[in-house]
Amino acid sequence: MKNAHPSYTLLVFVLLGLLPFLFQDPRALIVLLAINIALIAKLGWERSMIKAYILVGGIGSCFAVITWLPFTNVGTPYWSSTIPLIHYPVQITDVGVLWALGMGLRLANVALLSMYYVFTTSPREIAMGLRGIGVPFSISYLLSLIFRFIPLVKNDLAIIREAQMVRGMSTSEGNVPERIRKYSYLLVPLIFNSLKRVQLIANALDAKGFRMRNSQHRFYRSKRWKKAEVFTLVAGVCIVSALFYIARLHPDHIGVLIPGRI
Amino acid sequence: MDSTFSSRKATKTKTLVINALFIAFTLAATMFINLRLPIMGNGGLIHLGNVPLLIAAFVYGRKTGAIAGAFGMGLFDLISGWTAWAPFTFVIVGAMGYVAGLIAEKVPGNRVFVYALAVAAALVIKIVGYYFVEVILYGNWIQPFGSIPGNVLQVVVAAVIVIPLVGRLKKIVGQG
Amino acid sequence: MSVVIELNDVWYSYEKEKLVLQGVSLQLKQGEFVAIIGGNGSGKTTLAKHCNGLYKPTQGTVKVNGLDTKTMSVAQLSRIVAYCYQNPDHQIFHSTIKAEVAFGPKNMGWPPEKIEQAVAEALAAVGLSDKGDEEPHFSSKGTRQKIAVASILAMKPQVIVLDEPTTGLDYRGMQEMMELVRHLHAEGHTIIVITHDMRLVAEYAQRVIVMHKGKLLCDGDPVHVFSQTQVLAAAQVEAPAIYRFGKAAGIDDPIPLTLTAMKKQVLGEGI
Amino acid sequence: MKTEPLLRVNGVYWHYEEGAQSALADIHLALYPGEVVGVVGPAAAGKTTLLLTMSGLIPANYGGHFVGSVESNGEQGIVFQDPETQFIGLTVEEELAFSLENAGWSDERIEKRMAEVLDLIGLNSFANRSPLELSGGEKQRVAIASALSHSPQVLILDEPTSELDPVGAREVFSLLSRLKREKEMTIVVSSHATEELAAFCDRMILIAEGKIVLDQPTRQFFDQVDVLDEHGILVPDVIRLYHMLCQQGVLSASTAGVPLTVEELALYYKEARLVREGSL
Ligand SMILES: Nc1ncnc2c1ncn2[C@@H]1O[C@H](COP(=O)(O)OP(=O)(O)OP(=O)(O)O)[C@@H](O)[C@H]1O
Ligand SMILES: Nc1ncnc2c1ncn2[C@@H]1O[C@H](COP(=O)(O)OP(=O)(O)OP(=O)(O)O)[C@@H](O)[C@H]1O
Ligand SMILES: [Mg+2]
Ligand SMILES: [Mg+2]
Repeated sequence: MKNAHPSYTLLVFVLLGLLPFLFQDPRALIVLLAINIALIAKLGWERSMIKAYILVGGIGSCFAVITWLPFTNVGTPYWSSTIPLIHYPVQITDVGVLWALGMGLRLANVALLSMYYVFTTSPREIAMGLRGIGVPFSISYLLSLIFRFIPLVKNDLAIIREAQMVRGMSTSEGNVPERIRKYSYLLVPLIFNSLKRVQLIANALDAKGFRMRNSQHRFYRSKRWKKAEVFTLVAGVCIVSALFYIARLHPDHIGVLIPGRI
Repeated sequence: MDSTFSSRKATKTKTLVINALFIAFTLAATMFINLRLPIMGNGGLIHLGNVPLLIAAFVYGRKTGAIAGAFGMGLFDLISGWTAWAPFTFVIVGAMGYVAGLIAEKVPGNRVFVYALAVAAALVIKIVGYYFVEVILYGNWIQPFGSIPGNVLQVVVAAVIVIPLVGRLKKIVGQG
Repeated sequence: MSVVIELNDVWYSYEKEKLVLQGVSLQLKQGEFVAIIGGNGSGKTTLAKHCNGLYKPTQGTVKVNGLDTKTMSVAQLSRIVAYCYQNPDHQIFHSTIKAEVAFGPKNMGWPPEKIEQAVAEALAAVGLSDKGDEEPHFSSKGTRQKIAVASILAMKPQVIVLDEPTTGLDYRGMQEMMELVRHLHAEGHTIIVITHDMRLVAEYAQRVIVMHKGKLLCDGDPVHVFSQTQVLAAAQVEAPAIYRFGKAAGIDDPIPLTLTAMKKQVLGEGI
Repeated sequence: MKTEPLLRVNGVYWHYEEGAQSALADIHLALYPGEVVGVVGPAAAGKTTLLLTMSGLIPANYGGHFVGSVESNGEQGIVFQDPETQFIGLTVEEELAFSLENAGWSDERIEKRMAEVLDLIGLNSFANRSPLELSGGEKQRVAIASALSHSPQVLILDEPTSELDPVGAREVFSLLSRLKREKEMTIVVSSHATEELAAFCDRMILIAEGKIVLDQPTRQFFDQVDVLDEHGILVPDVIRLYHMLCQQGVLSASTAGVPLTVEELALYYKEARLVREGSL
């Protein structure tokens, strides 16, 4: 993907990201996850991403499974009960188990794709990609600035935390309210420092001819669309549409457990 | 050419940079600073993403508040796998920032009271907004109640942190 | 003089491949005034942060007053070794200068009278007694730097580490800051200053440590260190102007490092 | 040299919206092609404000009250104190291309210009590195290159070396000297490091409380030790020593003016010794 048109990469990931929403069945989704993992393994993992993925994607998926489990009223119940007061039935059914697993896998899939895209695409490429599909320059530039700020913010936070540790404060001790109060101690220096930076960055941008509406701006070394890319995209859109038709609109649903649900 | 004039406070570029900064804050606070509690809904995630959102709304006004919320949390949803929520988050949290900022700007009176009012309004938007979104996404009317405690807690925690600081932050911002 | 801080073959790395400290051994004695110099990224800050346990060595030991830093928390160590950050804005967060300075002592769990006294003393030491109720964020950079120093002084540490305390200050601010440090030294504190300003090193330090790529390149009194031309060149530093003048003018060894010493030497030569 | 000025500041007053008093008052100055001007002053004197005004960022980018005018016959490039923060690109190349992209240059022109600029700062092999991974001096050189990439006539630098080690600072000043020598670049630089400015600048400006106190050729400027002391400006040790030695009769005041570098003073000193020894 390194030499691809940035908009192409963006759209490929959007298409891949749509696939998990076509299926509900964990069996279909696990196949999809395997394919995605294989694809990404081929493109090359990043160490830092694996950690983040396990944390965010993993925990998210587990909670998805837990939250969904008791709320499916379709299928044969293994266990059932009612919520007191409102008398709402909760039950664990065979379809419900599959459904919950499917939702967890759906999250795992989408998280994998989106995190991979963000971790391996530079803010500049994201901006170029968005520009290429018609997003205004100011918005695409805003996005690349955000990713420029995040490491600065993280770095500042680490120093501020240390600076408070050396004055005898420990962030790990204390009950929840106390820990919340400690976060507010981080905020003031963080914002004070960042705001100083804001003026400087705005100056640096303006001094280099940056303007919000700049029709003459063009990205250096921007790529041209290749025939193969256009072809792949068109084919991809067709495949996704076909799958949508088969899985969702056709009477003999593939990978759908409960019709009418997303 | 001899000229005498007063120039505007924030240029477009500076506004852009401030917006980017607060989106980054919101995104970073949602991703990196969170307490995970065993409460249902939203993955039991008590993150601090509402803190920068409220600061943006109270200190810089409704526009920055809306942008910080919409982009910051929307991006988080997009990245972290809650992608189906992202378009809704974009609208709901954007509206939270906008309304909180609007109330803080327009309502006169005791500041702490006004901010509390603004937070309450934001909270209502959040609860109602996500309730209906989740009804659609979950396909039932009860399950979405599960995320209400989490949502309330998130906003209340953020308010507890932010409200006492707003006055000072405003002064600091004025200086910078 | 007793040894306060002892580093024994200390190695450290933030990330796997890149070694930031590579076998540093060093003893700092009670009452010394030490300057750490070296190029950007040579490991000065990392070294200093080992002295108060903020970083623990990946290999080797750091002992403070004979105790291994691995067995102590940063909070415990910060009563002995205080570290003052390069940028005061990273640590100031209270709404009054007094509250800011009282933060450290409060964390120590001292009784209120003791805290009040410590704060008053610390503010007096940096000359901000009458500004206790002001908002720290609105004061000048020089004052903010002093607030940062006061806020660690209030914890009554034995050793004070100052990371580039004069960066961004004008000449007056710099002199005030260094006179404050000299005063603290005279009161018995052990001082470690990290700086890029060789004039200050020549003027104030008793002992100079030269760092380069995570290694201790040279350690000795300023006259000795600044005569090591090759070491200095390797470590990305250069001797103060007065010394370079002495060298270029062919003044006899030992070449003085400060204006006053040079004046004495030249006049004593009695041309 | 006395052709048309590149930049002229005519009676500028400037009051920041939030400021307690005017940050600049009655500033008049003209900058001629090829001049290298140093700006010194105590903290909060208005150095940064003056440079921002010369670059046009004040009043365009700040709120406040502006009187007077700044006439410029060309573009300015500006470099700020903290190199980390001012980087916009994630690689050196992106950083250098940014202003050219904004101007809508073609790939070939950008490529050519970038090669030139990289050559100028001597960091040819760094094009694809992240500017954040470089050493302090290299970072600041990249920042300078980035300000130079759209070929401005005037280069303005605000405390470019305050966070650098002595060698990094030297790298930056030797780059500036090259620009002065080879490109006849017009440069304005503020700093607290008067020793470096003395060796480098043709002309010095002392600003205090928003007003220009001194604006003179460097040698004359540093001869006014009393004025500099009064405003808390560090008089370089070389110049102090020179005055001391003159007072004590070790040196006789030179007709060429105060020495500005270690080498100059050493030369004076050696000459004086020869004269002494010869006369004995
Ligand atoms: N938090 C960190 N994570 C990763 N690497 C780091 C971190 N802090 C410092 N380093 C690296 O460690 C090395 C030594 O850094 P250190 O800050 O100790 O240098 P220094 O001598 O204090 O430099 P300076 O004069 O610029 O302050 C550098 O190469 C730096 O890039
Ligand atoms: N954005 C701003 N808003 C309001 N006042 C400002 C702003 N920037 C600077 N000032 C004030 O204008 C005056 C001149 O400041 P300036 O930054 O130009 O000084 P300086 O000479 O560059 O100082 P330093 O040596 O600290 O860099 C100061 O009194 C300062 O407080
Ligand atoms: Mg350091
Ligand atoms: Mg300045």
